[in-house]
Amino acid sequence: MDKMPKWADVILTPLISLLLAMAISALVILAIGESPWLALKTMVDGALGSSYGWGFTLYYTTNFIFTGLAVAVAYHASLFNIGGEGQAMLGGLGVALVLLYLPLPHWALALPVAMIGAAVLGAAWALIPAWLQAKRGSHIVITTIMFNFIAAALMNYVLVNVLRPVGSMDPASARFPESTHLPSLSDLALGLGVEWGKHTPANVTFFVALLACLLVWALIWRTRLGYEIRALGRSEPAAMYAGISPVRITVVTMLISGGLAGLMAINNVMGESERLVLNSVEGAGFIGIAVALMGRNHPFGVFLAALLFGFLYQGGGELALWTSIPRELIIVIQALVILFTGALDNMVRMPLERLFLAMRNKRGDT
Amino acid sequence: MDFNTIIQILDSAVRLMTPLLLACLAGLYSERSGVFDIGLEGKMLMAAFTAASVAYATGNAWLGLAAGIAGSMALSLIHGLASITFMGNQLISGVAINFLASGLTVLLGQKIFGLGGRTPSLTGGGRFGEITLPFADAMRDIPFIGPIYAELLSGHTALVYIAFLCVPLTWWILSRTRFGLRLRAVGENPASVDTAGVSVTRLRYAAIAICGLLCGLAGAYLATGLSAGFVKEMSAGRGFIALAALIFAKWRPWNALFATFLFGLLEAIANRYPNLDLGVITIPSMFMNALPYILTVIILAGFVGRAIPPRAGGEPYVKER
Amino acid sequence: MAAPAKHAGGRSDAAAPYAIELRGISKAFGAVQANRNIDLRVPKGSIHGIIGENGAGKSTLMSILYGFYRPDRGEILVNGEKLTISDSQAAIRAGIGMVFQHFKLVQNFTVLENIILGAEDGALLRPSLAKARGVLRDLATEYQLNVDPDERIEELSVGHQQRVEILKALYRHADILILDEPTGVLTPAEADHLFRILEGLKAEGKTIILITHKLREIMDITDNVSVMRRGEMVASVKTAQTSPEELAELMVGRKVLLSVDKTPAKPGKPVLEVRDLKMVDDEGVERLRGISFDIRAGEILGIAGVSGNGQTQLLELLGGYPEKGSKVGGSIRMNGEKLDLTGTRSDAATRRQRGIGHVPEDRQVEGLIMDFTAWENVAFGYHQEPEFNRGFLMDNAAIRADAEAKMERFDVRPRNPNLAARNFSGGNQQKIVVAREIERNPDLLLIGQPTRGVDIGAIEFIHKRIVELRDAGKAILLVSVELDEILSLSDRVAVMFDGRIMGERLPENTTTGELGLLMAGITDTEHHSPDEGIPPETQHVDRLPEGGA
Amino acid sequence: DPALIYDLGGKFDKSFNEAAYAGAKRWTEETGGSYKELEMQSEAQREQALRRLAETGANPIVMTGFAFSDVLTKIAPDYPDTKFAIIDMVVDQPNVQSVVFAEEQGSYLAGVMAAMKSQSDVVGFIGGMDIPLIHKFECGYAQGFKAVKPEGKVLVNYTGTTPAAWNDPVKGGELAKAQKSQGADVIYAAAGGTGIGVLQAAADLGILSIGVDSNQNHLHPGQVLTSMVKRVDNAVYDAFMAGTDLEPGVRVMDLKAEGVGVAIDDNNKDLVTPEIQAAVDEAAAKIGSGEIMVHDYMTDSSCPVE
Ligand SMILES: Nc1ncnc2c1ncn2[C@@H]1O[C@H](COP(=O)(O)OP(=O)(O)OP(=O)(O)O)[C@@H](O)[C@H]1O
Ligand SMILES: Nc1ncnc2c1ncn2[C@@H]1O[C@H](COP(=O)(O)OP(=O)(O)OP(=O)(O)O)[C@@H](O)[C@H]1O
Ligand SMILES: [Mg+2]
Ligand SMILES: [Mg+2]
Repeated sequence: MDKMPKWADVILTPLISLLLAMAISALVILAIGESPWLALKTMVDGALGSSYGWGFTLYYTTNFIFTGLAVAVAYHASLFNIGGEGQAMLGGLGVALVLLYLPLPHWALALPVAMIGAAVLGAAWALIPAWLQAKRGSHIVITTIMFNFIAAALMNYVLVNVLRPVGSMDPASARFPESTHLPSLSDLALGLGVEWGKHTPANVTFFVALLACLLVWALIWRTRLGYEIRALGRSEPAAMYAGISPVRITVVTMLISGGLAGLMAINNVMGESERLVLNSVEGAGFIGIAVALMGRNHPFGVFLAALLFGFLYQGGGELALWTSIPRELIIVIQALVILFTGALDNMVRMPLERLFLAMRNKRGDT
Repeated sequence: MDFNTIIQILDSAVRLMTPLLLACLAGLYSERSGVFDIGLEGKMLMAAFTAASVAYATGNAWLGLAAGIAGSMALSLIHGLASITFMGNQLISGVAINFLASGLTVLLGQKIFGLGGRTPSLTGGGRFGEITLPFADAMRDIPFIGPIYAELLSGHTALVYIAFLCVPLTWWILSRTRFGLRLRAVGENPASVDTAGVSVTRLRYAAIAICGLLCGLAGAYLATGLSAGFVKEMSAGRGFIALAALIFAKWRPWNALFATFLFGLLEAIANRYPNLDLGVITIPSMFMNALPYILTVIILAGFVGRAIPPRAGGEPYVKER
Repeated sequence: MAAPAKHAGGRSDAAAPYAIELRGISKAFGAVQANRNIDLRVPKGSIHGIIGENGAGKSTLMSILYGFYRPDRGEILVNGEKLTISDSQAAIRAGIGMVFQHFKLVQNFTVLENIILGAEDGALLRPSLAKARGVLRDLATEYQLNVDPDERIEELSVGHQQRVEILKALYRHADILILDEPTGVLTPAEADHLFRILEGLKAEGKTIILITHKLREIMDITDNVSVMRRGEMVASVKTAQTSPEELAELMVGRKVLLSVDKTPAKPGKPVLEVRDLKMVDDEGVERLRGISFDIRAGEILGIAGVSGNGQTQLLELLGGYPEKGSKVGGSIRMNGEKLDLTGTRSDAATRRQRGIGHVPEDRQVEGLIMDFTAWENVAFGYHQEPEFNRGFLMDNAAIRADAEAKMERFDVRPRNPNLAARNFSGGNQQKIVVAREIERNPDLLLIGQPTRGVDIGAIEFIHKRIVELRDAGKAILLVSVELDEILSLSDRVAVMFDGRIMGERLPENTTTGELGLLMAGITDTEHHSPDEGIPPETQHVDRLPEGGA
Repeated sequence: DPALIYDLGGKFDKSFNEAAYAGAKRWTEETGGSYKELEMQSEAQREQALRRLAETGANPIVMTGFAFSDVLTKIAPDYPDTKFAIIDMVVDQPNVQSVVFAEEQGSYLAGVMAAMKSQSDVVGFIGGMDIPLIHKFECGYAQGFKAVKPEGKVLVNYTGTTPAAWNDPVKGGELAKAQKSQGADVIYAAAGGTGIGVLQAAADLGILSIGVDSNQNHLHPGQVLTSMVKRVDNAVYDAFMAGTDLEPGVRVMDLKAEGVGVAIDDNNKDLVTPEIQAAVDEAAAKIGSGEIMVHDYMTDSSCPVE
């Protein structure tokens, strides 16, 4: 029997935690001599107050969905993939190579091909850590950390020495051909006759991300592979007993995880910048860790957490852009949100549970 | 490569490994007690900031060190609250602490000093000076031993010697003292400690307090030993490398010394030979920069077996669900 | 349930207070009322048994007494003195020691380190260790509790681990010793040895509380016995004034058949033929040294033996998942066809397809995923089967329906397929595993420790199913450390020792004594010297000839 | 009002964003005017920031950093009435002024000074990341150095490959020590916040350093040989002064235009001997007259001297 109703656990607890995080954030804002009210208003307006804000919020959300899913999938197999950053970088390389060197006449064709490019290189970057973990027992946390650094070096080299157009100062690839540009959500809305989110980077990849959530959900809870992934994650001896090969599942899971991280490149590299720039991932791989953990490694949770972080990212960006509040405040707010909703959640849950139990007992008595 | 070069590279390796070693030992205490800590980076950064700020304000590096420890400990306390008292997810708490430090240091720095998160440069007593060991100058000219003593062993800041002393000290505490026994036990099987009548909570708090202390030393060394002030994000991923070294070291103090030395050495070599000319091709600087990481993976794959973490690590001690 | 608690040992002439008196203890875990208004009195210097079904609240009650949990209500009196036992430290100070059902030992510590943990004298270890070594030596001779103080716990057999737990309590000067299902993991010889020790302790005036599922033990050794059901204390009686049948009925609330009812076997053609099976593990230790046997359709081959003599490896090898890095030799035929021993076709999934079902020895580590729901666990190992899949996806509805049916047939309680496995009691967890494996109607069923830690109601049930499967013409390999179980279920008994089969007997023509000797590596044909190749955990058996007699 | 957008490094990067800020501040102090300023938070915001500024009527809009070129090319035509200025990159649009600096020329002078000051004939260069812009500095420096000491040696290190490379004074200091141990006695740092560590270490080691972008001579008076200043402040100041009349086209800020140069002030005047001063003046004159052609790494991604 549960101690409290499910809705209280999944909605009430995070909500109260979020409020606590906001309250502390307000204190921090006061402490640096700014107005919390103004900050909140700017953030909400900037991120959710207009189709324009939504256009950005959803763009960031899309990034975080992919990196969050990547961490979540691996987590189900008890693999802590810290390498989303590097895998997403490589995904970007995959997109760039495909779009620059293959003649792709239309985005509808370019999208799936680029997705393959992104997923394959992202997965490839996860393959070595996966294989080392499965075969040699090298701890995946170390190897994926190392592979992030190696990926950064590789991107640095490739962009400066291989993909950079001659004479360009910018360590970035050439622009992708016009024909491969993904329609933005505002284009799509315009197609429906609605003016929505003009000049915002959110693009069709958002739908790909939603689809990915759905597919990951189905993978984890509806397929044999997902069943085996979860079984291995919970108990390796039991997996062996059931005829599940730890090596195969470890490698396959990491390939999926790396592929998902790589797919993020569809959004930022193909959809937004339309060329590959240095540091295109901008830490989304690390935010993915927070997103996955906060989303309890469930695709729907990941979606919600990604939306929250998309909001914070965009709202925070607006805050830093248009007020005198330094942008680091956002990092602090993010930290507090992660802390209260993710790590200190029991601080709220425990008293709530007691409350519900007391209520139930009272009802039971009368 | 002549003898002198080797000494210089080793000397550099010693400096580079010191913050890693301190952070690695910090993580060791925490994780041996069963509390995983991916917030080493954040604690180090916070300590660097508070140490530099106070050292600047007082002109005294030791006061700065105390402040560094305090800053780092404050974050440790948050980690303890989340992962011990409220039985939250230790990884999430660590991630949050990294974000918190990264944001707060700049926010406070900007508020106090108005230099975009930097502290003003430290001078004189605000920094840890280099300690010249006795007779270092006199011995300098003795062949072989002279350079080793005078160049390699002598001439580091106090924190380097403290860091190196921490290794045998940690080993001794863990293996020879009551506290160490209990600490190891609580990381392996907290129920055994609990049923033996010892408080799991108190032990784990003690462990993360030590973790905070050592991270404080590491951060203070970055800001007031190796450089002269705080620059935003100056920990530059060292906390994560320390974490990797900790796993590499299989959570053991002497191994930690070796693992962090390896990282320091590889970085020192990469610094010394930024473009390795192999005759046929010249390895570009990017790959020399990444060399320590590449070699780590290779060593890990080839020579180091499975690392088994403390059995109760990462799990809060929950008696009643 | 309405049975009023009659209090045994409540002699009003006793001037001495009770060693333990519990009054109105209640404890809830969230919505689960584990203990409800419990009274218990344990006279000084007695052995007091506590019995009850799985999940009745026995462990919880004892954990409260030991300060591991805090009661919601009620009071505790130790030697007549009212105490607040807020943590184990307080319990230890009151002279209470406890051996938990799941040992609380640090696996990679030495025996000595485990003993002194929490009871060190001073900040440095060296003096404590030296002192403990001495005390340990004394205790060892006094109570025949031999263990190597420098051995690591993970290297010890469970029996020896239990000794460490007892030593831990004695080292802390416990006058009141609680043992929670101590014999669940012991061989009969080890159990007898334990009881001898307990009697010795009692003679010294110590008080002992013993939780067990084995009524024979209750009858043999206790002075009084209390029965728990669904969180309540339903009876407390003098052992001398009751019978196993009455206790069983008090416990379960219905009549229980305490012995297995079976007809003679009608063996058919050989199903499993094992020839010269050998295995060397990762560290180069020879675990199986050439095992050969047959099992025919419609018979149960029981394998007796002290745990750690290769039974686990044998089961794992037959089940298709030998330890990583091990080397295997010999041959296995199933229904006349050779089974692959290496390569991808030697895995557990393939074995299942060949018609081998397997109830593993450790249900919580191997047999179940504790965080999975009951219905997910019912498909575990068979999740690839076509009937559980619809194309690419798993057919969860079908699995759930199947699970409900199996839980119904096996009377798994609570009958809630959505509950996580860890929330079922040990007996019900075992029923889930047994249901899963038996209901597939395998040609060969491997079954290890089928009733370890399971209450008598469930034991009766599981035994019945095993016999039914045999009568349906299937082959069964039963591995158990319970000689009673082996003798009552098997059609033939083989004894394993040190990776070999020491001999085979018919249950009707042998005794526990004879089997005990075989288990110690002594055969009637060749009396080879016991010092070569005997695992340390069996050595005490030699010194205890009465262990089987 | 005019507006200024800083690149990702942020306003206080101790480098050229900070120099841009200095220019804007000077303009405010002198004219009493006000301006809008933005710090970029992420790549995706570039377009957003530009458009929003343009839509709120800011004019001219100045942005620092080559990374804006791509976006600016795209949006400049949408706001024909707004003037833009971009620093460090050429954007060919009728309403855009592209300000490019001849860092190689300033670095050449720094190289000349380093060569004349060096006793070991070994000097060092520490760059933030191994990217073309930084090679431009390195190559100019090496040319100046070799012009004086053709047999001398330039040691080159790059800090890293992640954004942390610009904020790692510890590594900067360690690289300086490594170069010193290989004989370098003057080290030129073009590495943002990392450079602070280089200058610090050089001062501690008793060797000389050369600052970059803004005048960093004051950080360690008497121990910083000079700073290769890149007058981003002037570019911003000029653009702000020009207001809506900002001239489109390419504006080359070279030595002649005083866009780059070596800083000589009270802090380093004792280090700069008359001979050095003379050599610098001579080289500057020759560069100005075209007698010395300092090779620009950007033109062919290679450097004539090693
Ligand atoms: N730590 C716990 N948290 C939550 N509930 C628990 C916990 N321990 C026990 N319970 C609940 O309390 C009830 C009583 O459990 P307890 O362990 O006391 O049973 P038991 O009589 O020892 O059973 P067994 O014979 O299987 O050992 C169980 O049914 C279980 O639901
Ligand atoms: N943390 C817990 N949360 C919920 N129920 C628990 C918990 N710990 C134990 N239980 C329940 O308490 C009861 C007794 O558990 P216990 O730990 O005594 O093991 P057990 O069920 O007797 O298993 P075994 O027979 O294998 O020893 C079971 O119903 C078990 O599911
Ligand atoms: Mg129990
Ligand atoms: Mg039990």
